[in-house]
Amino acid sequence: MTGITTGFGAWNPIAWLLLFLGVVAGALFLRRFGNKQYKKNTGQTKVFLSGNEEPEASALHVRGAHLYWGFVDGLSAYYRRVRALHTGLLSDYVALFVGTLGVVLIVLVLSR
Amino acid sequence: MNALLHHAPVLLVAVPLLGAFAVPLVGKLGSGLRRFFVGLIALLTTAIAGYLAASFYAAGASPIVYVLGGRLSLPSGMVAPIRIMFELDGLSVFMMLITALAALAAVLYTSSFWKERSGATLKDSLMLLLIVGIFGMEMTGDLFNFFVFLEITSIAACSLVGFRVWNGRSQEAAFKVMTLYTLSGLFVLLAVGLLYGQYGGLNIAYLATMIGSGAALVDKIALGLLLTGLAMKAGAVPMHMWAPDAYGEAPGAASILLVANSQASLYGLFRVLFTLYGSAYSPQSLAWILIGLAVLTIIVGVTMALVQRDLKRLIAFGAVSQIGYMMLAVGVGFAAMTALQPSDFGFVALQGGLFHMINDAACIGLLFLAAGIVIRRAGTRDLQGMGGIAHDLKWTTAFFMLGAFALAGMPPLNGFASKLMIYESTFRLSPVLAIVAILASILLLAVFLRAFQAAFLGPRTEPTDVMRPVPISMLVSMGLLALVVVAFGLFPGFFVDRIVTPAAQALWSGRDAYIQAVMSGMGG
Amino acid sequence: MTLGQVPFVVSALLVVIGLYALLFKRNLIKMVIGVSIIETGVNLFLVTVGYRAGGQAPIYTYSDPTTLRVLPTPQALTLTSIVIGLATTALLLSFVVFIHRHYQTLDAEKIKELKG
Amino acid sequence: MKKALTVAAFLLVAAFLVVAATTMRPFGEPSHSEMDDYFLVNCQTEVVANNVVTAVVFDYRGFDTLGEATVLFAAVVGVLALFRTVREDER
Repeated sequence: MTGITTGFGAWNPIAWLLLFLGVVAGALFLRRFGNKQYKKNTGQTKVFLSGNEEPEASALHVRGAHLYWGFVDGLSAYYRRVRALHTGLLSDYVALFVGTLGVVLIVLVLSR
Repeated sequence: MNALLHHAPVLLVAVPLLGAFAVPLVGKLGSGLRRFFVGLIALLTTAIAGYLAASFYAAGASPIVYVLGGRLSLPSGMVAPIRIMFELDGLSVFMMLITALAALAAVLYTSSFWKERSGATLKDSLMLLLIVGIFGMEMTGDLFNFFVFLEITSIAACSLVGFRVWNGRSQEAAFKVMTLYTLSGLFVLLAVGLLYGQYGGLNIAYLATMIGSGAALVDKIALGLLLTGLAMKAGAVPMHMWAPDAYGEAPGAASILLVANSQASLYGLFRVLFTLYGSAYSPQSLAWILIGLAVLTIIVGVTMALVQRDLKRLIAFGAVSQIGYMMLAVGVGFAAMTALQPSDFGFVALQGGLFHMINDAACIGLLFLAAGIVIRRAGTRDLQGMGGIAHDLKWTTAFFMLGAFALAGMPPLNGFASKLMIYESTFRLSPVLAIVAILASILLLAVFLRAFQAAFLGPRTEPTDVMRPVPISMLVSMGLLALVVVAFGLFPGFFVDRIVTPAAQALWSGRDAYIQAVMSGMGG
Repeated sequence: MTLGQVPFVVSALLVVIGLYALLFKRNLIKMVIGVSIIETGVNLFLVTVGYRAGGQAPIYTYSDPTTLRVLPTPQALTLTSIVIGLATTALLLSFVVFIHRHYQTLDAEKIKELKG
Repeated sequence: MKKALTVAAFLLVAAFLVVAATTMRPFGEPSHSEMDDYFLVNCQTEVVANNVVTAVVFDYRGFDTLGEATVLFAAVVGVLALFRTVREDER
């Protein structure tokens, strides 16, 4: 009733949730053995940046466009081509539409 | 038979239509009354849809035929139906439920008392018209009538896209989208003309009986026109360029209706492939066209989403990639169905793809609605200029995160359940396709984590009082969608058995029942 | 191809002319005209589909009730489709008005703020 | 390159449209006309209309005409929304 069986696999969210809660409980149990002897508001809880002063929080926030630049840079060849398709020109959009129609028609006419 | 139940299909179109025509009049009496009226219309529509669906499933999900303007569907001695008719099978009812959900969420969201804007009356009217068009597309059993409703959705949708007239970008988007929509509508009309010229009929069931095995060249060209036109309106790559423009520029509540509109076009595509042509003409190459478009859609959608800086365009590219998952699953199902020996993984693929449609409507809707609040709060749509919204808008943050996780397929949310079905069945057809789909899903999670990190985390930018507190109606609207996300995630079996399986059955083996319901003269 | 198919070919050519305008013209008004030409071509196609050789207009007033008549449905469809075409053209042209107001140009090549 | 591809796609689709037009049923000889013959025979008795096209538009396919009116209404509302006056503070 709650899960789905697909004939080659099964998925039961309730069972998964119970397992997840069990794992969380286990983790919390292990956490109890941790050391509580640290001193608050001293150097023990501050961020350590190779001995430099910690910058303000607003300067540390990674802005939207800067995330994953490495991934995008690695795929720059792909991105150059794909972004070149999104020209913003209506004629190009119509051309892609008509071109797709042509390809689909060729395939359909050639297949029985 | 119960009169209300009998007329429920046409009431589903008539009630929002009446609302759309009456809203400009009611708006003259005051904005509070207008909001109440529009909310009432939406609730009534949803209630009718729910009632119709409940009695439809209770009656064993056999197709309902409703003949407009008389009882004569097949006068004695006739072979062609002469009147327009609505025909609802499992798939139509399923799509109707999706639309009702999206409509209710959109109307609730827009009925807030936050700030009265100019033209709000006209916007309500246009939204109701869009809802009318989507319902009509999903229920009609007549090809020309389908075209008429397609044009209603096109015009209402584009007016909504161009609603922010002070912004040149919205006009640019509206013009481009309108041109492409009109072109796709004209291709559909041309195909309708070709089929009418061949067989002298407009009813889908009648045409399906006439298109014999080994379709003629004209039939194939009509199929190509229908397929490309509807795939364009659904937003399949490489014809998706309008989608980010439209979703990005439309007002928040309209975006979710545009998603429902795309899904209605996808429904039309499935109806053409499975019912109109179906077993009469279904070469394997057709399935591979669908799968090819789907894989392109998944990859290009998700990778383009990764590099967007505009929050709404980012979500829009995410929405494009999800259309790809639906097309992939249905393409796999089609390939399995038309193979020499049909294998049952195709049925699971169809189930997964259709289940993903309702999940996608809920998740993408949640994201668009949350993004609307975020953008008003931040005063910009550029992710670069945002940050720290989580400090003030706790519920919005939670809803956005829920939508993003569900869309990316995190267990135990609903996106995982449907994507699991898609992956497993696709793997049986071709492991490579399944791997592509899984990798794209992981990338999608990265996309939304980036959006979440940029917009919600970090220090407060400049504290303003805009959108604080968020209007209750907006929270209720998002809460409704969040409830769907969680409920469908925790109890997938319940919903798959009740509403998704009849829809998949309608595609898998329901062609004969669909044709019989009209051609046996039982209609009316 | 027989000579009799010329009306169909003409309407197909109208569609092709409209597509040409959409693909190769840069003026927005001309693109709208292209859409209108496609509409005309499709409408013409619908009307020609319903022609029966030697048929009269399907109106019974003052005419012999036994004569052959052309098919009425395509004409009805064309009426509907003409009105829809009018509505779309009106909306497209008003978008063009606003684009000109914001961009001060009608050149499609210069109206591409939305890209990528 | 882009231009060449566009021209190729355009010519391809143009060729397909013309081929579709030439392989249609012969002009003037629609072979399946049950639906239209029904209209021609019965419109005077059922709808009491001498003009068959009117009978089709307003009766047999009246729902399409309602849709057509809705399209017109939608376009009017859309154009009205475009040309409305927008307050300065909501831009």
